[in-house]
Amino acid sequence: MAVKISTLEERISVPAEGDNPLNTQEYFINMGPQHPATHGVLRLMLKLDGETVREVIPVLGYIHRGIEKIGEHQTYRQFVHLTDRCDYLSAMMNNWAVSLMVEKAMQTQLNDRIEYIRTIMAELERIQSHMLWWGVLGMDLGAFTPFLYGFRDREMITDIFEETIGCRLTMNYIQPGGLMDDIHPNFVKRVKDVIAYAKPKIDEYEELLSGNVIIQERLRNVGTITAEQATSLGVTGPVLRASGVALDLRRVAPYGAYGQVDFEVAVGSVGDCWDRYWVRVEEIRQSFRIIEQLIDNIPAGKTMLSKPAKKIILPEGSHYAQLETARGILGIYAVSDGKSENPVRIHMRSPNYHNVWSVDAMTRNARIGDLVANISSLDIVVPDIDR
Amino acid sequence: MNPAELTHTIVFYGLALVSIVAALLVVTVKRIFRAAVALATVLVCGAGFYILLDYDFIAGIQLLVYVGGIVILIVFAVMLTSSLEDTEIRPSKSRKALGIISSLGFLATALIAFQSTSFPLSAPTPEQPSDVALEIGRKLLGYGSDGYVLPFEIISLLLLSAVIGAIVVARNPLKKSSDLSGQSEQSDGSAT
Amino acid sequence: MTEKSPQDNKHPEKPAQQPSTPESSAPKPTPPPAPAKPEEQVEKPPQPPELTLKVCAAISECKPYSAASDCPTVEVIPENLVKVLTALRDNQDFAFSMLMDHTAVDRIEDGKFELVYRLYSLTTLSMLLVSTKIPRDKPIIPTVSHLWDIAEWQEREVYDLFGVLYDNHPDLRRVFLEDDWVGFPLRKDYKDDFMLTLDIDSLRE
Amino acid sequence: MLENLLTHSAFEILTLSDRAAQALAENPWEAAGYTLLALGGTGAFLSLLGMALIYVERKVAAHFQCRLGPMRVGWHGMLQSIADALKLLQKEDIIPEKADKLLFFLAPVFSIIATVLALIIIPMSPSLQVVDLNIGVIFISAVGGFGVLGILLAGWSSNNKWSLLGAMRAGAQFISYEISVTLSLLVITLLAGSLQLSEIVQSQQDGWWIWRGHIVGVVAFFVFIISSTAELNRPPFDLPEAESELTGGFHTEYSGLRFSFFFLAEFINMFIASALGATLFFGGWMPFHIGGFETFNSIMDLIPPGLWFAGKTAFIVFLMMWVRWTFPRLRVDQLMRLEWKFLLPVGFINLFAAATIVLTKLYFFPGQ
Repeated sequence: MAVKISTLEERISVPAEGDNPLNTQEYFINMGPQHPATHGVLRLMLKLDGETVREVIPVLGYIHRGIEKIGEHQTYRQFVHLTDRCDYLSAMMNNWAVSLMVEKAMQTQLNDRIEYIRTIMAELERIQSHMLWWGVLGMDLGAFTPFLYGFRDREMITDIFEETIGCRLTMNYIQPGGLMDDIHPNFVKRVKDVIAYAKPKIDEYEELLSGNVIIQERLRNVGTITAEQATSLGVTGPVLRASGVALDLRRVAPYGAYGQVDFEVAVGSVGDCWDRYWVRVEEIRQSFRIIEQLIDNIPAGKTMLSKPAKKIILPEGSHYAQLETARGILGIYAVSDGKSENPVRIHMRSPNYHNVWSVDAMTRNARIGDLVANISSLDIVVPDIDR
Repeated sequence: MNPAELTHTIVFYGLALVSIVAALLVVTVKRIFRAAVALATVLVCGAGFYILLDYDFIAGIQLLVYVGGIVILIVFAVMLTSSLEDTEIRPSKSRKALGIISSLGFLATALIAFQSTSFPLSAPTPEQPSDVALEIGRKLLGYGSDGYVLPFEIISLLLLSAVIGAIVVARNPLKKSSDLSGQSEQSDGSAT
Repeated sequence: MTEKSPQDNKHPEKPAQQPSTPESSAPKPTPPPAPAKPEEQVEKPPQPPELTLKVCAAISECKPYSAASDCPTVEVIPENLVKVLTALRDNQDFAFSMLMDHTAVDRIEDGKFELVYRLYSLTTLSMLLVSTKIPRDKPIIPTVSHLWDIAEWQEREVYDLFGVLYDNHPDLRRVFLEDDWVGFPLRKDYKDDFMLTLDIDSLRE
Repeated sequence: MLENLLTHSAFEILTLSDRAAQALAENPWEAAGYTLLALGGTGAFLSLLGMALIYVERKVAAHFQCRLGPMRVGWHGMLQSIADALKLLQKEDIIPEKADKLLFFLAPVFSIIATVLALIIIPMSPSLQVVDLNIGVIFISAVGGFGVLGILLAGWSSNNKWSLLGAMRAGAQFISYEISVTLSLLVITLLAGSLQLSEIVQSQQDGWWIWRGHIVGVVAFFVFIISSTAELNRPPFDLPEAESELTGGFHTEYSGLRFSFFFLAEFINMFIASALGATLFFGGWMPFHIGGFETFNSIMDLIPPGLWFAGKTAFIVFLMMWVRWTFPRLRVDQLMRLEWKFLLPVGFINLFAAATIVLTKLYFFPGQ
């Protein structure tokens, strides 16, 4: 068996032109790593035929920090602090995934207060993440105004986070065995204020963007992936649900307080950008609904297990836990030798890494403008792709 | 010579100089894109001459059709052609000889024509230029002895067939590529 | 499971695949007073989980995983990998239509790489881990990228970080590191010039 | 002379070029003075207007987005544009190594020249016009080609594929939408019976064409606004720049002074398009008149024509800004479809309708 290892250079060498002199020349062009539409340092090699995109080759690694390697030299509690800077828009959900894995392995029982607060925080974060995405989608499609609207409303939620946690983006609040600290006394009131303020804003968003004929033209039947394609491509989260697969871990494998609340899972049917768009907008509404059900009933109790263990040593064997972040399923896979505080191997099943590859299937033979819409509708966060 | 005539003369020679230099550049410059720009300059100078002769309408049409249309199309075609930017055009010897012969022939024809035509020095004062446009319109669409509607229609037929031919030629490769890739080509009316 | 669409969504609602029963695939810490849904606790370490037994019964090439794992796990030898995974994907009883994750573990003490394939079924909502071990000095395994599209890139990641070679892979190429990078960083014996070694004495000087 | 510029007794038309031509026979120095005044005036007007428009655009955008916009430099940020201009002038002038340096240098010059050429024939008030060409409408269309030539050169000479794509888009877009602009200009030409801008203004003494030409006028106005927005490369038709697609398109590689040329040209072109729209459809500096209502008309005449012109132009400028900060961008094939499958047929039908209306005199006040 001889395995052929290719390089990027070979990959992008343009084959000789065909015999038809009217055939235009295909050429490769770099989109990124510094490009306004790639949301960070994602680099795409585009094979273009004029305006038509023949192939998209994502080139990753510009923000690869070797978090999995670093994780092998850290305790689980330390590793939590690395995860929040992967998918920085789902920072707490990343923390939660590690905590979930540890708690599952240690068979820790948590009280309801912890679960409720975790759930509320995660949903707040989902809302702010989707709001940011909503604004950025507008900007990618050439409308700058939604960007500022999205940011304005997101600010109110980050203010709440700041009050309780002390920071606004890369938050470390959820820890194995509980929470870093109790919620701020103002927390409940402010969350209610935000719900009262932001819920009508969703309708305003719909008026500004969703009803716009150009947005409809730009999103409908653009970047369609069927349910079969989506499952085979391993996409998760809103992208998968937009294709008609109702896989939402909050519903099919409830964790936290999700088993106790009533909400609907938004599912699309066509799998185009428009479905991905409204699935997320609908998720904002459903997240508000979840928070509304929980916010008044946060039970009393401790926010940390009575005595946090000094050392967390997981039992020998492999452990896995997964949850639904704003972008899809985040899984934490850890292999422990049962002796050391450090994992033998820790691996993050990153939703963005799995989602980003579908951009090629979505964009073949579409225009550059569609490519931008597709990237935007995938809602990728590059540090989570590279880890 | 009164100041008005003086300005007139100065402007004329200025334009003439610029257009001769630019015309030489069109044929001598190696990079085809620069040649296109020089060509645009020549055409603009042509418009300038028309304005000096008070033929404002012709000048406007010259700018509209040649600079706004033809030069842009040439530039566009240059952009679409692949890798012309670096190739220096080095014609073969026989081609050079042919070129010299044909340009000499053209020069001779022009000189003979110049010699055999008597240029009336006291040209009749041009009509009110806005009426010129009116008159051109009348002639172009008029029939009878002084009308040009027949040639006008023939030219439009020719252009129509050229446009349809261009669309047919341009469509073929598109079809093939959309057959190869299962996804349907999005229809567009992009410039053909 | 409910779906909701805005009124102007022109597409008829027909989810292609829809999970029906909210069975717990990832057992979770259930809060003690949980009135909504009593969850069955999965706690039987010595006996392999039911799914493992079912898979092993249906596909003879599999055997239960020898080491400890918190999820149903089967073990196969590398030669049978493609066959087993194809069967698991196409068998209607299992229908593991999603390759949720694929990664490797460097078992340096055994001189092996353990490759794990995490399959997920959208019909039964169950998860299965397929594990196979290949020697560290000859890390070649057939690709499964023809079964699941995503496997192409998951395998590229494993190649990039572990140096596992995938036979018949359409585009085996580094994914995070540059093409001329030497070595495979997630191997336990990986060393390079930039790695931080904690030599405090030299730092003090 | 100053009185002449400000008053408008009987709407006497006297452009700077006319004055220069008249003076040339008697006193060449006076003619030279007028020429200098025209050149300097245009230059000063261009830069001041450009800065003002940039300030206004930023303020309008800010208020659409629920924020304040520039507030620090001067009262409500009035001097922000000057600060920006100074910053742009000080910036390092970068020319890409493999660029065609001559063309790279020429491209912004082409753009700004086209803008100046278009600016000089706009009649801003009866005596505030530099040249009054009798082929004004054709001239405006013709010099537009110059501007797009600048964009094409910029895209080509940068030696950057994104720039080239932007330039190609600009070229295709300009050639396509130029047809619609011309078709809507022709409607007014038909109604007014002249190509000369000042005569078109004069022809609206009994009312502006947008209501005198009723349906035809309104349709032509909308076709004009849409297609001239496209020609100006303003959102939702900003595909040649398309920041999120082409990273800035044709001006990706430009910086400093050269970039400011493009920037200035873009904003002045917006003014020119608005002024042209105001001139053709809203009567330019002509006050709001209704044929036959002499008293009403004379009351309207109390407002100076310069103000009328400025007000109408400002209205269209605001319209364009409003559209820009509301709509997302079209895709390149949708852009072409809009032109070739919608605007072009509408424009042709409208032109036929206009011809019919002119022949049957079915528009309002056909008396003159």
